[in-house]
Amino acid sequence: MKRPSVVLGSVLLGVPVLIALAGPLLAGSVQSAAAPLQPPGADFPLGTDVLGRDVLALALSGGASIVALTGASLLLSYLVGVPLALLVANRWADGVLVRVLDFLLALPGLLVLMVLAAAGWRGAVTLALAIALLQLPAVVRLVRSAALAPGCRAAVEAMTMQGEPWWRIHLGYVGRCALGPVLVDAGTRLSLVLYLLASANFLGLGLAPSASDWAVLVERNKEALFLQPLAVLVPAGLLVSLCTGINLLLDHALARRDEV
Amino acid sequence: MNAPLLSARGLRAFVGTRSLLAEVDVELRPGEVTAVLGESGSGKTTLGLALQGESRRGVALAGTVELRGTDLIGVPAAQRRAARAGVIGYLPQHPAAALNPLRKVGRVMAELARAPEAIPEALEAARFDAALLDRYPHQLSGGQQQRAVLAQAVLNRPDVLVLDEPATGLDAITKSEAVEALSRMSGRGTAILLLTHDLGLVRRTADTVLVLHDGRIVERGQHVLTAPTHEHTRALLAAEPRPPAAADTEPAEGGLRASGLSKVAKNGDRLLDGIDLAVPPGRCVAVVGRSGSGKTTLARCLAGLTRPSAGRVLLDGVALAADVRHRGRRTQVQYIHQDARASFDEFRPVLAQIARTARLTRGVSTAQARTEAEQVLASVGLERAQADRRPAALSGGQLQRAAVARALLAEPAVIICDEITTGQDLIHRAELLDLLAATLRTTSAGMVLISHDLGAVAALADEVHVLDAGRCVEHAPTAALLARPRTAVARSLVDSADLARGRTEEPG
Amino acid sequence: GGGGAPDGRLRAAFPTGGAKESLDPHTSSLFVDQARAKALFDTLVGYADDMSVVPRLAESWEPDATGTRWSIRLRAARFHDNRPVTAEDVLYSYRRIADPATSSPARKQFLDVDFAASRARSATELELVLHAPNFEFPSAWGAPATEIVPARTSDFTAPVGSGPFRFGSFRPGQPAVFRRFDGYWAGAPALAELEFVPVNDESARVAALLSGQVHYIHDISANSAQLVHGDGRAQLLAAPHGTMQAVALKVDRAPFDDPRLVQAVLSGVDREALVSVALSGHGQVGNDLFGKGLEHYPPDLPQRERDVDRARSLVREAGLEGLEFELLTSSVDPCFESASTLIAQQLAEVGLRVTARIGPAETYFSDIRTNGVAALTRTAPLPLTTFLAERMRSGAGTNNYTGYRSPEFDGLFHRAMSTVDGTERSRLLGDAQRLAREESGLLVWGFSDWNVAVSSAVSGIRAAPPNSLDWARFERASLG
Amino acid sequence: MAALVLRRLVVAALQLAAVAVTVFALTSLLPGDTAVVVLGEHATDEQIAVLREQLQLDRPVWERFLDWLGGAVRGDLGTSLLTGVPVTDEIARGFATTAVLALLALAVVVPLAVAVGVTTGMRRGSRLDRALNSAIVLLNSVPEFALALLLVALFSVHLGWLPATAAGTSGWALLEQPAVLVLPVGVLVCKQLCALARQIRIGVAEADGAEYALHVRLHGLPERTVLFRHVLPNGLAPAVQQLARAVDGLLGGVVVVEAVFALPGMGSGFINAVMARDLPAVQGYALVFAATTITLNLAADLASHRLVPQREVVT
Ligand SMILES: Nc1ncnc2c1ncn2[C@@H]1O[C@H](COP(=O)(O)OP(=O)(O)OP(=O)(O)O)[C@@H](O)[C@H]1O
Ligand SMILES: Nc1ncnc2c1ncn2[C@@H]1O[C@H](COP(=O)(O)OP(=O)(O)OP(=O)(O)O)[C@@H](O)[C@H]1O
Ligand SMILES: [Mg+2]
Ligand SMILES: [Mg+2]
Repeated sequence: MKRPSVVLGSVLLGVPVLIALAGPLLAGSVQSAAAPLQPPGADFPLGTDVLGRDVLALALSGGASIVALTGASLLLSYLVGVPLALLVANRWADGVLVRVLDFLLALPGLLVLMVLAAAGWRGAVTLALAIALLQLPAVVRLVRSAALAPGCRAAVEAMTMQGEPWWRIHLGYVGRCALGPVLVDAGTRLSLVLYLLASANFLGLGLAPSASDWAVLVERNKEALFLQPLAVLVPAGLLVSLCTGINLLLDHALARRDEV
Repeated sequence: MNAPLLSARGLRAFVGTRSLLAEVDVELRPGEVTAVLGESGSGKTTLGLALQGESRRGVALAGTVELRGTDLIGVPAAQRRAARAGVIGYLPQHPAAALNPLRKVGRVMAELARAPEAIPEALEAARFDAALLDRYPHQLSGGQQQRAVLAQAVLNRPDVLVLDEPATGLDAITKSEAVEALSRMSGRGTAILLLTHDLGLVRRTADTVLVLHDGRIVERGQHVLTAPTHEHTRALLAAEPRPPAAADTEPAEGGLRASGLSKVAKNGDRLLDGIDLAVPPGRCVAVVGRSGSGKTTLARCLAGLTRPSAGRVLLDGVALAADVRHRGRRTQVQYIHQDARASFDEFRPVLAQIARTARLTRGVSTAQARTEAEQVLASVGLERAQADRRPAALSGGQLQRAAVARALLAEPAVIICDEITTGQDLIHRAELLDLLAATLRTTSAGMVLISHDLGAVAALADEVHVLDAGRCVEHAPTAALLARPRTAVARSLVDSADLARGRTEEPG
Repeated sequence: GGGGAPDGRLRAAFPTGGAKESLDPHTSSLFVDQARAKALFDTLVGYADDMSVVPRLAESWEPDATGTRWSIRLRAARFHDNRPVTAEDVLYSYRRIADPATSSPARKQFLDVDFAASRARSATELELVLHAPNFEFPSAWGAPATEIVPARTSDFTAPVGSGPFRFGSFRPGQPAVFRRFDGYWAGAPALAELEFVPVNDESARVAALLSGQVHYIHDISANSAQLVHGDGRAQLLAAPHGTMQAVALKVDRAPFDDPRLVQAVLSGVDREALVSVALSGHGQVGNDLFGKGLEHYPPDLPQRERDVDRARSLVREAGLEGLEFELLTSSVDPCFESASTLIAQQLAEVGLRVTARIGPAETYFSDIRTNGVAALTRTAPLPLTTFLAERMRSGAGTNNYTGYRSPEFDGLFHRAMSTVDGTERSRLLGDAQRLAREESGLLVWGFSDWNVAVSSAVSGIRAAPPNSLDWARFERASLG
Repeated sequence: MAALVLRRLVVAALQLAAVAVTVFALTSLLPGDTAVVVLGEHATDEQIAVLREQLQLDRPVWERFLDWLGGAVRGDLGTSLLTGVPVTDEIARGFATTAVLALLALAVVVPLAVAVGVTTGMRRGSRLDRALNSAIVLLNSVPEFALALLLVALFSVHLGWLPATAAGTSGWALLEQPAVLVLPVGVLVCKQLCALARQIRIGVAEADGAEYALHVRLHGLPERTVLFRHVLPNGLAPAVQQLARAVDGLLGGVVVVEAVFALPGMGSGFINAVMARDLPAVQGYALVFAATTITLNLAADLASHRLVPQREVVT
């Protein structure tokens, strides 16, 4: 459908991804070497951040880890959540699992992250797991609700009588029917997770607060928003571009699917 | 002769380079009933839609369709819909899909009605029970859904009515009543286009008949039924089910047995009440009854798709779980849905879906499964090229046959057919019945045949159960029942059926 | 925006503790509590900018020769209900502060007071008796949370004090409104009303000031200070010698029990760079001692400069090349995280592998007492003797973040406090500090400016360090 | 029906109990306690010990939990360690502020999301769709604080049209100063709009192609009716869940907005309680949040099922 959205989406997604991948090769030192919050100039084309680091170098080197970490958490929560929701959705609808997930949803996520930090589980892997777990209940609920109507179709009955394993029916057919809402959810959850990861850094979890990650940079340079806007706007812009690009491409993919 | 209300010239429909309709000219005149006959897949539904300027996804239209001075094909969708709103009433072939699952039918009816008084009149014309207005579509039987949509179609007294297989869900009694209603409407000046296989219906209502073959009109006029000239027309009118296979063997032991099946709906209605039924291997048991009498509910209980409130189902003496998902071998009892289209996965090609049966039941390789599927499909008259399309690109009758093929491929112990001949022309109907008869003979499968088509019942069934309001009111060998129905329901069903006349009456 | 204040009400925005606030001056711990207490109450003495004492309610005082018996004469001042401020009120207040049940942060200032022996000699004269000689005792009377309340006061929902403003309205977590007290002993304030507005977020305070919603904002970071500075609608009041910024190296445990490593770290840190980056230049370079610019600070100390070679060779000498340790930090102070990052980076050049570890802000200062080997710390200005007594002395207990214990230091300090002669006392304190500078493990890398900002409509407020008399003194302010 | 409700109530009670136990355990796992936090930077060991005893922090955790539980069962959530005020009072205070914000934000965001979702869903792939979609995704992915600060900078500091902060106003009194609420509600709307509108969009787009929609259109039903009665409800189940999450998020307190606009709501209340290790208060907030979440989930489930009436056949 309509090429402009693909072009726009690809550009918006492509720029940050390209920077994330190739940036680290081009980036200069991300040590603090100069006065903080310098405006753009000859030495520092994008100025310096609150730690006196080169914003350009930071922007170039800070994509990979945040993109990987966000991708990992999101992927994990959907890889677990979608099957869980589809396989549970029409079987024990009021079952134990859903109640357990509701309980998880009712737990304050902040507290969980703080305890993790305090207990010394601070690694990136823990963080990705924790964030995926915190997203899980919402993902399951959404997928479950999207799967309700398709799960009642005669096609499901027919496949059941064919002897198709139930998990295959639900993962395959019902899942496909529910794909739209799921992808849309993933698209919007992306930015949620991005900033959740960043704020977790400031609880002492995951990446170091001095890391050059885009999301961390945004948080780190918060107070400099008006003094050296580029220190916030450049990384934030890359993140926004990433999110917008992904969402536009998802839209396009979904529209394509419906057309065939 | 009065001026046509709607006239189509050079109407063409195509998918890519494939032509579904070629150079069709049709005129619909006030007070005239035009019937379109044609074998399954000949393009009737495509024509019905095209005459309203609509088409299924992927299908392109060309030519002109003029309705009160507007060319429905040349104008944008919004304008087209404005032009035809209230002027054309349409009953699609699959009425279930036309009903919003979230809305009670009465509510929608009220929305659509230009004047509230129109509703009772439309309900009367469509023979739709006003008590059902407060129901969601899924709470209606197949026939009731069809009549609900029919009622919507006639609601605002449209000038033109396009009815795609209007009689499929109707029992014989209701059908005769509907025929009268149609006649009344055409008497009032409505132009009616009937797209149907039902010769009885055509005979009783049509003023003029078109015969469609491969998207072309091969013959038209008032003479078609009486003196067909085209050989295809003749073939179409002449096909006959074979005489019933004599049930000379003693019924074998075992088979499917249901006892005391009852079902109470969530709203408290009794849909089934203490049904007992036995289907010995190799035997065919027919279930007949008026629309809404509980036939589908019974079939679904047997198949484990609806959980009965009481009673149980045994297969070869072993109790089957109430839920098919908990049954040991889920393929043992196959149910062919009344709405065949809804029973297919809309995303995958039909062939692939059908082949899964063989793969799953017998563990054959994917390629082997495809070959087997192609064979069965061929035996119901579906080519590979057709079956390789997604369900949306197949005609109603084609899908019905595909569903039968899917069930047969499972080599089940019991096969339950819910109105499988409604979408078929006589040729395909005969083919289908032959295939089922052969299955009964060659395998030990038992069969439950649900049908309003007493001809089919006569051709296949060994015995017949007559349902009325969820109870089995009569139960007798087929011949006995058709010859000497004992209860009033059975009698009126048999009497109204144009069993003898509709199908076998010789031209002339 | 809110615009000026036609009613002569000055609105001051402070971060507050939410619902946990009260107007009890003796339990005040936050700056907003102190500021409100300052408006409602008064203390016997106040601190000048260098933390030397200046008279307030106490007109004059003198110790006996042993430094254990202090006579104080009060000035004529009245509470808001028109009762005079008497010696009984002072004794009541100090007893209340010293009572463990009150849980006052100022309690430690009065631990040495023998209340049984202390007494009121007349309505305006009292005598305080100490268990041990202390010639710096008057400092205690000006510490935060030592306000004088009318005798027998225990309910502070609508408190009566002798300060420049009288109570108007207040509910915890919500604004407090105070009114001018015409009978104030130092002359009635110019303002008709004073309102304390709770705004916890720093950026919100700045926005509130710049948009004219409030006239005074407390405590802003160096970066916000820069922002305010560039805006014509507001005026930045930056007090130098604000807060000490330091790293506490725990000398009572490995690896910093090795003095060579301590020296290596002291030499390895670039204080100039830290001030210019972590404080954005809004501060002064430290010299590993608290209290630069305060009374008793040793004069003529050479500035410790970065010496990477010396540091490296010390590390090598100690055989600790490539040593890894964690530097505890948190978001308690806006400069901590930048500072820890920078220090880690600087020490890497010396051959030490330092990782900054963020801890929870709310329990940070209690955590670093026991945990870890190195931590960032800070201290607002207070009298130097108080600092040395509470943070360096062996008996100081938990507030000694570096675990420094030195009989020599203790002896010098004790002698100083028992010395009548001010110059000699200063000299002894100077010696003690020189000693501590080398051994205590406290690396003072800078002093951050103390920033508040006022709207340009406000006059009569000057920049002053926290805890000093002039900080948050609204009675001299007026709205132009 | 009554049995179902009863069962859900029992389950909800169990869930709340589980939340209570877990939150208590988690909070006790955090380093430090109220005594340390209250006394702050300059506390001595002795002071801490005294306060600990006063607050009964020296008793074992499980004992304190049982005490608390005993009270909670009787509807008494205890008193805050930090303030000595009953926890219910403390929560009620923040709740008013949060409720005002949440209700206003919802009152704006729901119709807006429907409007945007329907508009874009019906014109999938059009230029308008692209523009609106990019805009809402962009608003969603801009950091919340940046959005808030930029709005404040523009509308308060620069133009002076709107107050920058609530500056001391809180609770229901906020309603008397609507100007104060414009920016915070605006930020909340921007953040919540995307997920909701996009779920509605995809639902509408998918239902719009359905045959029943075509059918009623062929009948000439006005487009508005088609949209709101036939198309919209059919894609709504996921959007309803999303709405539940949005309401949950808004009622759970919106920390950034509360901070930037100096609005003391549930979000900052809870954070303060956690920071202060104020166990009774933390428990109180957690219970209120959990009850909200569970209630919303129940409501969303009921709505979802209402939106799929054909489900009754399957069970
Ligand atoms: N979920 C339901 N709730 C209430 N009533 C229902 C429900 N499903 C079906 N019914 C009613 O049960 C009766 C039997 O329905 P069923 O589908 O079995 O009829 P049928 O005999 O197959 O009719 P048809 O020939 O029209 O297909 C009908 O009157 C129908 O309205
Ligand atoms: N999208 C499509 N792509 C390719 N072929 C199509 C498509 N849609 C329909 N067809 C084919 O067009 C032919 C006509 O279909 P149509 O539904 O009009 O038949 P019909 O006469 O109504 O048949 P039936 O009586 O079985 O309902 C069928 O052979 C069908 O397979
Ligand atoms: Mg058809
Ligand atoms: Mg039926």
